[in-house]
Amino acid sequence: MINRTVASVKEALTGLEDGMTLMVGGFGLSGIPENSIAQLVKLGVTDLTCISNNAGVDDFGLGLLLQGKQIKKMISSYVGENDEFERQMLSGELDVELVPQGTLAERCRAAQAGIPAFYTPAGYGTEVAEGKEERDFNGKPHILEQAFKADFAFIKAWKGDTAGNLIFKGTARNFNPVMCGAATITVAEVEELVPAGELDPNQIHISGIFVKRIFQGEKYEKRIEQRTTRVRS
Amino acid sequence: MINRTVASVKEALTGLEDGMTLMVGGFGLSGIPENSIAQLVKLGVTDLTCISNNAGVDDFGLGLLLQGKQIKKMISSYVGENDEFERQMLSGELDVELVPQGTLAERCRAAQAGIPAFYTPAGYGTEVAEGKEERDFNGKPHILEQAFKADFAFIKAWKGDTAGNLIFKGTARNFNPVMCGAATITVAEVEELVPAGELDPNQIHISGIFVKRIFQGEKYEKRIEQRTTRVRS
Amino acid sequence: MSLSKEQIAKRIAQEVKDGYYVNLGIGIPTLVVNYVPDGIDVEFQSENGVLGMGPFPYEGEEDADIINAGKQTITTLPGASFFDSATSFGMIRGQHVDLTILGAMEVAENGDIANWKIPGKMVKGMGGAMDLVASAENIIVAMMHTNRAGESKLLKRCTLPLTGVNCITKVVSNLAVIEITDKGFKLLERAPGVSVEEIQKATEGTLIVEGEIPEMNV
Amino acid sequence: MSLSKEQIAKRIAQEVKDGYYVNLGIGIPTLVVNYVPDGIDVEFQSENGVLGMGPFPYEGEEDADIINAGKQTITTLPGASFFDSATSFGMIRGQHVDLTILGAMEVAENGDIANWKIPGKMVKGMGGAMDLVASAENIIVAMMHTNRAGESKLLKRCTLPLTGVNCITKVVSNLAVIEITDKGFKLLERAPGVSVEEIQKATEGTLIVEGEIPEMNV
Repeated sequence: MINRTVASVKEALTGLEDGMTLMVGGFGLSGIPENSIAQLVKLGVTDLTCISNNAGVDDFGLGLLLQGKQIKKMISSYVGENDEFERQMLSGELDVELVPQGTLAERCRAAQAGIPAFYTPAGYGTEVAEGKEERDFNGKPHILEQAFKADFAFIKAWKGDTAGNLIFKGTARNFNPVMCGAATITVAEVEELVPAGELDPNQIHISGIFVKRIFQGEKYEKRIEQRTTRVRS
Repeated sequence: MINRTVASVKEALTGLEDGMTLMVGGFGLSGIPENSIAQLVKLGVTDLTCISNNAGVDDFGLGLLLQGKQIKKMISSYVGENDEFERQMLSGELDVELVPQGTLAERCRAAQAGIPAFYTPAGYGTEVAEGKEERDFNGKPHILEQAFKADFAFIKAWKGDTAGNLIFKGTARNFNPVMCGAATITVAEVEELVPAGELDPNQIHISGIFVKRIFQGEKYEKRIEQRTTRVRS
Repeated sequence: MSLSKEQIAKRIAQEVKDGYYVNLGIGIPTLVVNYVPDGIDVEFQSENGVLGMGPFPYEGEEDADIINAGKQTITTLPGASFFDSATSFGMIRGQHVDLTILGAMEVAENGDIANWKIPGKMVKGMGGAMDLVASAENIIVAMMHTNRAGESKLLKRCTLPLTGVNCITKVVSNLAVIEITDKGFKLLERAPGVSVEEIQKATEGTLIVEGEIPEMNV
Repeated sequence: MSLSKEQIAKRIAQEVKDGYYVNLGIGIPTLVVNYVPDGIDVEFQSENGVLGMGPFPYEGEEDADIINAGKQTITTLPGASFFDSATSFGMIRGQHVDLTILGAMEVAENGDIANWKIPGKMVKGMGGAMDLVASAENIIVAMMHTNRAGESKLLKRCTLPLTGVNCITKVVSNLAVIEITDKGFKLLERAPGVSVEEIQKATEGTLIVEGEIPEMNV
């Protein structure tokens, strides 16, 4: 068994430098790598390009990096719910590339799987298609999209083992599995780290081969963005 | 919950006709849809095109369809271990298209996911690249491969529920998940069919949305192709 | 009388057929779930990675790890499954989802839709909308017929940046049910008490009116 | 003296480094697993969908659902995982596998390899070999230096249909360890007791011999 554990979040981020491109898992605030984000804030690295479906909220998630103006460019599908983001974007301080959500996921998955480019119908006839090759397949127009390239991928999983195998929980799975192995160095943080052999090999969502460094996160706030409930009848 | 169960293998194959294209899961004899194959033999349909990694052995798996000369064309990555296959191929009775295994898997997955075409380095500079578009990405040559189109996909899973959700076991998983939803009608046979709600939603390998018809197979022989063991020391 | 948002949702629920997998956008579409008739088996897909969405959780049972695409806490029903974002959009792009219901800022008579950007003003992003409209074969738009300034949202051509082209099949607004045909907006039903003339006035694009137009049943 | 298949495997095992994920082809490569030095942590990937392959099962414990790419019954080690074929080739194509060891019928001095087809005679198919050789950065070929007719398998150009172009980095044969360079086959090591002249004679392609050539340690 190859041991992928690192002792701390500090060690997990070794080699991270200004100007790098990062993939960050999560959908809204669900399944975001809280400990890695906190460490990015602490390190104070700047000029980052972040590939992440959302940009957090003002005071949590990637919003924390926006506050410190650590991010130069965001590549996302949806960036509402964040006033500081909007301010930086409209003022031109922040560069933003909006990508259809399915294309975002597939461009990550393509990077993971060694597919340099693929065709998708999403975005044809819109701003997203500008400058991209268009081609018909089965009588329907498609555009060519390319795999992302990133230096680090930050992943949050539920359980993990020392071999780097990961299991996600509920919809906190989202972009996390497709970003594993899609960057040069994949850092996974987990709520519970167990010895290799404790997870059922049949129920592992992501094999350790896609994960370079794994550690157990110190604590998780797991903030809820929209708390919706019903009354017990 | 949408109920995807059918009463029998007979009902599961409703609509199957001569000349259709079928995807068939399995690697070697592991994870093959034994009951569906038996029913195909019984129906006696002919002129089939089969997309399957292998072609079974002489007297089991797809070899049974070859015996009855029901297959017009095989699309596979590896077809050794089958004398009747070799005879039909060399005599020209059987049309064979050999596809690199990873490309075979990805062309199924592309059909499942609505990706009409993608670039891969596999096969560049070989017979496989003949007639295909070539293009460099990141300084490396790739070829364009297209999603498969098929009428039926025959899948074998370990457990399934009435909503069509599937869980596979060990390496019997192989091509089965990537063929789900990659054909017009996906038929899944399982060793154990349980009511919806009994499987953990977090541990489902394939969502029922990719499966049109599901049934519990009557019996499984699960033949072992190469029985290799070691002596207890 | 113009329909309430709930009534729009109720009318759209009539389009939901037994055995459908349905993706609901944020806003009015979310309400559709409350009006699906009994005896109809439907599963709701949320593009952040769940099929078989159930109602909101009871107070105290919210789980930050189980949300919908609107980031609301939800529950799941028996037969539900979780999956990653690539698989989720595989369901969408691969046309495994039978019906997509979403909101719009503008719809054009050729089926174009704009719902993600107002240049210089609002740039929240397209989320999954571009994938949904480019892929689905059956797309219903739920929206108000006019904007707050009273201007028509059913246009000859969209003025805002497009989300997708030639893709919308039906619009259910507070005034009417409209099918999008090769020749333009075809009026199918009127909101109770709303006249064809009122709908005509509120519709900038070509409105096709053939024969008697029945009132909606809501 | 020409190496046995076991000795070829033993010599190749020296190329396996700590922390490597390794894909082993059928034949000689399979034997490498027996010679990985102690203290080296390695995981073996089998392209049919398992990482962390262990030894063959004890008699009576064979499971038809747990096999390797050679269709042999196997076991798994702690930390193992199962996955589908698309994910498996994602590992391979995405260059997550560190080392690929496979057999060949011919290797050319420019790194081309042929190992899947003899026209009109043998057509078993390429299996996963084309994906492996097109993707991996570190590919070692394990083979006999000459065929049964005594003809060299290390050629100027392959004569059989290619599996991949310009991809092989090293060959370990029964006679020699050879690195493939821009200028041709570079002789690194000799089998014990085998002379440079014997290797030269058995090599049709350009053989580069620089300085003293040491004997292999097997």
